[in-house]
Amino acid sequence: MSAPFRLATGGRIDRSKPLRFTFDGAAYTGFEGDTLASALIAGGVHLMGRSFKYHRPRGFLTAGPDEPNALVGVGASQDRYTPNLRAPVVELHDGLVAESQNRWPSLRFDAGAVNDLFSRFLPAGFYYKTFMWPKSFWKTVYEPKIRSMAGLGKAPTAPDADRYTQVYAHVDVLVVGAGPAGLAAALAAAESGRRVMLADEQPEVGGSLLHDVTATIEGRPAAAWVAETLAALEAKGVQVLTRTTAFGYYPHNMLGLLERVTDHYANPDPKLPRERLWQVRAGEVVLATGAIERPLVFPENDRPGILLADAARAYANRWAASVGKRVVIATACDSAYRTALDLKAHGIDVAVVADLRPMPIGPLVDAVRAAGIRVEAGTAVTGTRGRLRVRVAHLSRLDGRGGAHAPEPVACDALLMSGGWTPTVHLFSQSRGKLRFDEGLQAYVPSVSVEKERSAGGCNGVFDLAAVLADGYAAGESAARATRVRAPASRAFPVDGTHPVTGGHLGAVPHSRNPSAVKAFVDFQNDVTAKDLKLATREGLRSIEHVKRYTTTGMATDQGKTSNMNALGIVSEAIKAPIPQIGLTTFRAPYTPVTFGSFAGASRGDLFDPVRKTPSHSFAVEKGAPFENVGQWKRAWWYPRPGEDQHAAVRREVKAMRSSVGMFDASTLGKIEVVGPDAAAFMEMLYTNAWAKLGVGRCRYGVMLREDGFVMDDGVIGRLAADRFHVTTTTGGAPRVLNHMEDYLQTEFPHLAVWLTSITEQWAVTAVQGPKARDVIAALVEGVDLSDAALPHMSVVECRVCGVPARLFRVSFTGELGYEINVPADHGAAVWQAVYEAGQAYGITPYGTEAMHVARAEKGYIIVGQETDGTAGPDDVGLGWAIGKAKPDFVGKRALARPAMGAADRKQLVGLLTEDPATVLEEGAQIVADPVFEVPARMIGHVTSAYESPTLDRSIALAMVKGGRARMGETIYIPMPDRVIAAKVVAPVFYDQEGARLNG
Amino acid sequence: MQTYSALQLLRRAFGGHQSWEPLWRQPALKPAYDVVIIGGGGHGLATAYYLAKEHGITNVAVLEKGWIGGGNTGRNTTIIRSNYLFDESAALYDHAVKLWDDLSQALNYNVMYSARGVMMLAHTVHDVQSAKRHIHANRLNGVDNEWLDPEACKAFCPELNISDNIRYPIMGGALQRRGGTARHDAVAWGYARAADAMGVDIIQNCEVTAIRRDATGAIEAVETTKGTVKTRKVGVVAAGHTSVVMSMADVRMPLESYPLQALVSEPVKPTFTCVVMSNTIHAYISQSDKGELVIGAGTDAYTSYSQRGALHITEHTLDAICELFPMFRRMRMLRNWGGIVDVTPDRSPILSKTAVPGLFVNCGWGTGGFKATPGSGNVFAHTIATGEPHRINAPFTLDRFRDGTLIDEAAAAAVAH
Amino acid sequence: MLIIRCPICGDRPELEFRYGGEGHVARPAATEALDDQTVADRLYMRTNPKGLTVERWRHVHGCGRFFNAVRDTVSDFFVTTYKAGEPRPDLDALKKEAVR
Amino acid sequence: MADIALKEPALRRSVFDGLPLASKAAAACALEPLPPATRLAVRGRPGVAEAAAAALGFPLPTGVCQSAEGGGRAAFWLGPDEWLVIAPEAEAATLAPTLEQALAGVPHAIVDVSHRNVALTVSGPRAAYVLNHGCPRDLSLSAFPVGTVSRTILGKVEVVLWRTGPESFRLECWRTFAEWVVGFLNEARREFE
Repeated sequence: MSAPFRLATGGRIDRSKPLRFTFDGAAYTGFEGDTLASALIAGGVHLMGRSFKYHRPRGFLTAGPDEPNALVGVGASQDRYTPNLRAPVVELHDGLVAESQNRWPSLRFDAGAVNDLFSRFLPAGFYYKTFMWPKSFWKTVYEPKIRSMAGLGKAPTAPDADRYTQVYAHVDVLVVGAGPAGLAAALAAAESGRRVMLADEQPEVGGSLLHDVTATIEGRPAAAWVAETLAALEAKGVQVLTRTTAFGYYPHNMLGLLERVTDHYANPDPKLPRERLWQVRAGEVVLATGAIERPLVFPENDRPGILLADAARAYANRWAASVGKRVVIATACDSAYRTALDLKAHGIDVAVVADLRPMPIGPLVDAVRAAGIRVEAGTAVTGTRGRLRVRVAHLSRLDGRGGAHAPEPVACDALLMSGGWTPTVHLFSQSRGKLRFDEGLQAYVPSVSVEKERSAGGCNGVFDLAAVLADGYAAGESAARATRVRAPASRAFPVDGTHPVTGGHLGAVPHSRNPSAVKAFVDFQNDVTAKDLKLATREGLRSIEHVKRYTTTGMATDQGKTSNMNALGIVSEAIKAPIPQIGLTTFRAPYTPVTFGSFAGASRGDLFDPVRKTPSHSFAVEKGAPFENVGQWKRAWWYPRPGEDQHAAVRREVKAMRSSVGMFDASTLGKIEVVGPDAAAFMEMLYTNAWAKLGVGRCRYGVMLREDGFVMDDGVIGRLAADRFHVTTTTGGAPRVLNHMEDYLQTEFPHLAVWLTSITEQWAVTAVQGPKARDVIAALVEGVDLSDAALPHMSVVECRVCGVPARLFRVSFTGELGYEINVPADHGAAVWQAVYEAGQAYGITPYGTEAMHVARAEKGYIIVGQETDGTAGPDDVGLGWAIGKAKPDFVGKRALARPAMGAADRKQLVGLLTEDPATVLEEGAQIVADPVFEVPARMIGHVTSAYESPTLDRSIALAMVKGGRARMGETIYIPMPDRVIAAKVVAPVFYDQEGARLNG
Repeated sequence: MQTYSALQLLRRAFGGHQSWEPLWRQPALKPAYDVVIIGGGGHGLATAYYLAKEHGITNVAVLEKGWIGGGNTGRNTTIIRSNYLFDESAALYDHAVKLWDDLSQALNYNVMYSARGVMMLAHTVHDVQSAKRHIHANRLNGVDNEWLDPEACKAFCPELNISDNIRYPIMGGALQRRGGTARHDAVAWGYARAADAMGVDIIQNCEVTAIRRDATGAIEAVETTKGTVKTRKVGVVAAGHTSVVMSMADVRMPLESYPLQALVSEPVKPTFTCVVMSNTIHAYISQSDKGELVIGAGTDAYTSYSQRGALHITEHTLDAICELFPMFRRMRMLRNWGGIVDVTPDRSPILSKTAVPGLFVNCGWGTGGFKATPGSGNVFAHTIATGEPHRINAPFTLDRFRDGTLIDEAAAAAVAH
Repeated sequence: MLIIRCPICGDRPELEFRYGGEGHVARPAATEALDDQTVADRLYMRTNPKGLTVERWRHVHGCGRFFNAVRDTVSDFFVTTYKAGEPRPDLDALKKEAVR
Repeated sequence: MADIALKEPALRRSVFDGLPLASKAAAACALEPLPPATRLAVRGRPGVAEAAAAALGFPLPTGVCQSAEGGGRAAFWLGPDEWLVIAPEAEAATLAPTLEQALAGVPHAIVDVSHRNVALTVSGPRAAYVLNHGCPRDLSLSAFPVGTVSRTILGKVEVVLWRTGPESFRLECWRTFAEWVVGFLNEARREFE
């Protein structure tokens, strides 16, 4: 398809590099350097999408990221499809596939447009006032309808095929924005030799200078000056990031930057990330983010072909794309006159410049008149015609009394408007800097800084090019010197071919039409009109935040970049309060939308969270063991034999372990070495038990409480020497316990000479459990008398196992004769293998965490986090014996004395035996005292652990029951959805109550 | 009160919508009130509404430092559910859910309560045990909550990634079908409009500067930026600022105020029909009526009143979302904001009288206050009106921290949202 | 991400630290002399000020030390940090510097 | 077969076995696993730093984030009373006792963590940039000069980073995190393939 609106000459496009692309299935051609918007405009396309609420036809409004209307979905396949992209910032590449949004069946004929006909019944907030009857219709009819009408693009349906990376950077000076102010600032900062980073959201630096074809700086055309300056900056080592948006200003001068790395390539290099999220810590920041042109709020100001004046100038000068053949310009600001001159120079017919101001003056105005362009002062556009493209603009002379005279229709195919400029203070405001309303500029500008930053140029309310450059340079100098004081720039930039611009308008444009019959749009995308805002104020919403939320003005994907100030103007007029009194809605991050994936970065799949594997992990893999996630650890769950399911495997593992011997990988248990002259004294404070008298070589089960008296952790602790304890913790609890210990050691007991070292990963632990355990390890252990007398239950010895240094514990979490062999982790796999081989003679059986859980439950050993839930005291779970009553103090002791901790009806650990031995209770099931109950039932406890016990050949369960220990022998009831299960309360030890099997 | 209905909308449309009355008056602060509510958020406005509606106490002022609904009410992710573990919590939150059900009709204001179903995912054996414990307890408390295996989770939420090749594969989920969302602003505005219609004065831009007590120590007046108000009863419903307000009456609170972030994506056509929460990998998500994906997570790490969060918290939230919903990886964050949530040691709220006669406090909702708004206001109004707690909020006293009778939802389930 | 000045290591990124709650909170020693209210106050009651707060941090991924900090909870700027065991500073005196 | 186990000391298996360390990106940033070493966590009251010299041949560094080297050994300052001493694997059995002797006069703690940590070299012109994908510290030569050693964060893992040259770092982490660290650094340096 040809490009009828492509200007013959000029522009920064490479006409030697044509690019083919499609929009809604139709084929077009653009050039390298084009955006999707400029290429379509060159192709004569202005109908780009449908608005959010009324589905009105919409075209381009801007040439930048502030675009509210021309949103498209881009991507040939769902795994690379992105909705809601702004056409003016989508760089063209060959083969690009774009489609319009929010229309059905087609963009030209959109069924949703019926809303526009009924718009009078859909004022702001209409949905709060209706859809309430009949009640059931909300969920079934109204809401689904509202939802299907809302939304813009379609979310992709396939997983994203691209990758994203994140990187931290540190610079002395970060300059945001590479327009004239930013370039000058970077120059100044670079000359000081500091580390400087310059970031700009556009593909090339230069900002507004890229479409200024008349200005000269230091005697050179603006574009040439930009090129030379860029070269100078790079020569000085400035890091220049293009296609990089500073989207967020976070505390302590941390800025978030999003670099778009590959979206502009037809065939991206797969090793490159699609986007790179920079987290930049800057010593000093220069904000040079420019300004945004405001639309004029006149009736029917939203038709395709109605654009901002400077956008039209940019399309013509930068991309050689003409927005029309015959344009009308409506303005309240001088800058539109530059557009008039430039378009005329391109041979475009400028029918008339209608200026709201009664008496526009100045060199630009004179130049336009001199160019023979008709200028109408004190004149407004009071209406337009044209369904899918503006055809006619109605120009009316203002009567000076808030109304307008009869309109003069002027034919045109483009209507360009300018309501003046709004400084882009988003990042400044995010930094918590204080804004002030400048009456002269009729704009909010930066006032008091909070972070180490300063604004320069347009975002600082400075608009004259020479002043902008000087302002930027001064800002760069002050940043380099890390000072708040802005000395006058030590360097001036002589400029020519440009003129200062003044003027602007906030709020609605006067007209004499029936206000309730016309739509003058403020927020284009969300279809918020001047009358919606007035309605909101009539309904008593006076805070601008209320108005915003009620009308949704400023809440669209452009976040009010083009609409907020006009909305303020209208509200200010409506409630007769000056703008500064109304305030401003908060600027929230991000400045423009940021891809979820870039926040996630590499954190996906196996990198989402570390996968911690024990040294014998591969053994379990070879045996086909499924793994259980416990914290970050992977633990072998059971070791199935061919044809075995979980139940069969676990049953076999427990039986084998009890009848002969089993082996279990206990490496994940947390381990902390507590060393120092005061080690015992420290242990006395951190654990409820007594430690001072524990003999060297002996072990003890320790209970750790939080200061509030609830059980925090437990584990077996061995004393290796007078001043050395080997502490074990639960697998998940290790980091928490170490931090808890360090906390008390450093802040409460700093006088104690003792130190804590995590040794969880130093030692691989093979637990060998069962009557034959001693026989199995005997062959592997050097120089240790393993007899019960020499190495009784609950003792520890340092020795060599399989020729490597080891800590051999005689401990049991199964109730059987048991050992835990600790060896340095790199030897873990070999020692595990050696034990496995040595055990073959006894049919040694590796067992997983499930069998371990069953075995310990048969013995009534609790698991912190399963029997306890943070509301259980030590006595509740039957650990009263482990509390050193005689001890003067330990962490949590005083809290245990609180009334509720001793209450008779506290939940206590008990065992449960179901009347039907075949019935296995469900963990988490609730317990009632009376099988007959009404909902809500009075619950007296819950099942914490429940298994089929291979050893007892019946089901067993542990439970926390109110006053449980007083209920021994009672029958309690477990209501399930389909039935009520009866069970007898018994002691929580089901096997070998006297513990005979542990000894001998 | 001007009735809202389709018919009214139609009628007034022909009048160019000129004749809609203000949602509420802009009254001047009177010198004295029977009850002063400090805090014009959802809970405070609901309290005022129920004081007037159910207890006939209409001489009430709601004092709001800024604009009503501008705190956590207008900043939260609007999740509504009642499948809490302990009887006390379940009763409180389910009381709220019952009121949510016809709140729009009661207020004649569409708060858009939408029972889309809230699914809480389990990723570990411990999650499963905890979820099952909740489900059993909920069933016996008459609260709906059902267990779904991974395939059923996928059927309920087709976007969900239930494959084994994610770091923490989904082992199932607990679904409360009555759970859902509502329109947060509408809740504040609906309660305000209805309370105002019954005579309650809603005073915005009115900051409380002091709470005065008489010789006996009882409440006698409240000083504000708009003057002094005499009153014998003050209800503090200031969410994140509760500690600050209570300190004016020399009452120390078991509270810490943390930043809580939330974010929304750009609006898209309906793609996500339910609410999904994962406490193990810390994220929750739903889609608003506007089409935005509404996403939240746990609190930031340190106490703050700055109302903004850290970038790395957003990262953790979104990496979790992208892991569960890989097709949303290309969606884009449109808006990110922070609220201030007041957190108690046991993660359960406080709805209680205090040692100061006439001073009542409603706080400590942490990250989950929005869902309780109607129930909270309802029982707190009872407490203020009668001077004694309603059966439902009786356990949620300040004294429980002294006695050790905590209601530790967090410890019991690691559920904080 | 905040920058936090570890009294030992100097300025470091927030990610290296773990927040430790309100500072200078006395531990309830195991003496029955302490009544339950006092125990509860020490366990649970917090100042939670809007403005300058005294809090604990641990440079857990650095030198490992716990230390105290004075931070403005409105701006999140730190006024000062000091080693554990050092006396609580005079906040009123610090308020003047609290600007940043 | 049991006897065999006694005759042959159990073999070591490195966590780096089978991890993808080779890469086309090596020219920009190379990952090199370091051999097993003797590692001691040394803690103690003031005085240990000087006393240690008798065993190490040099005192423990007392400056923040300082390192000291000599005789094939290195000592890292990790905290005001915390050091990590690294020596050849051959000293596994001997170093701790010698150090115990040297420190006898001062309250102290020595714990063997030889197998807890593993180490790899991250080197090349883009080494710092690659590390900065997960490390929030300023790794420029001016802020993190050669010889600096510090415990810090790499993404979701705690590491000890020792700058051994302008373009080379020794990275120590706990053994089970090595797989994640290698995967993360590979992802970060992929753009240089």
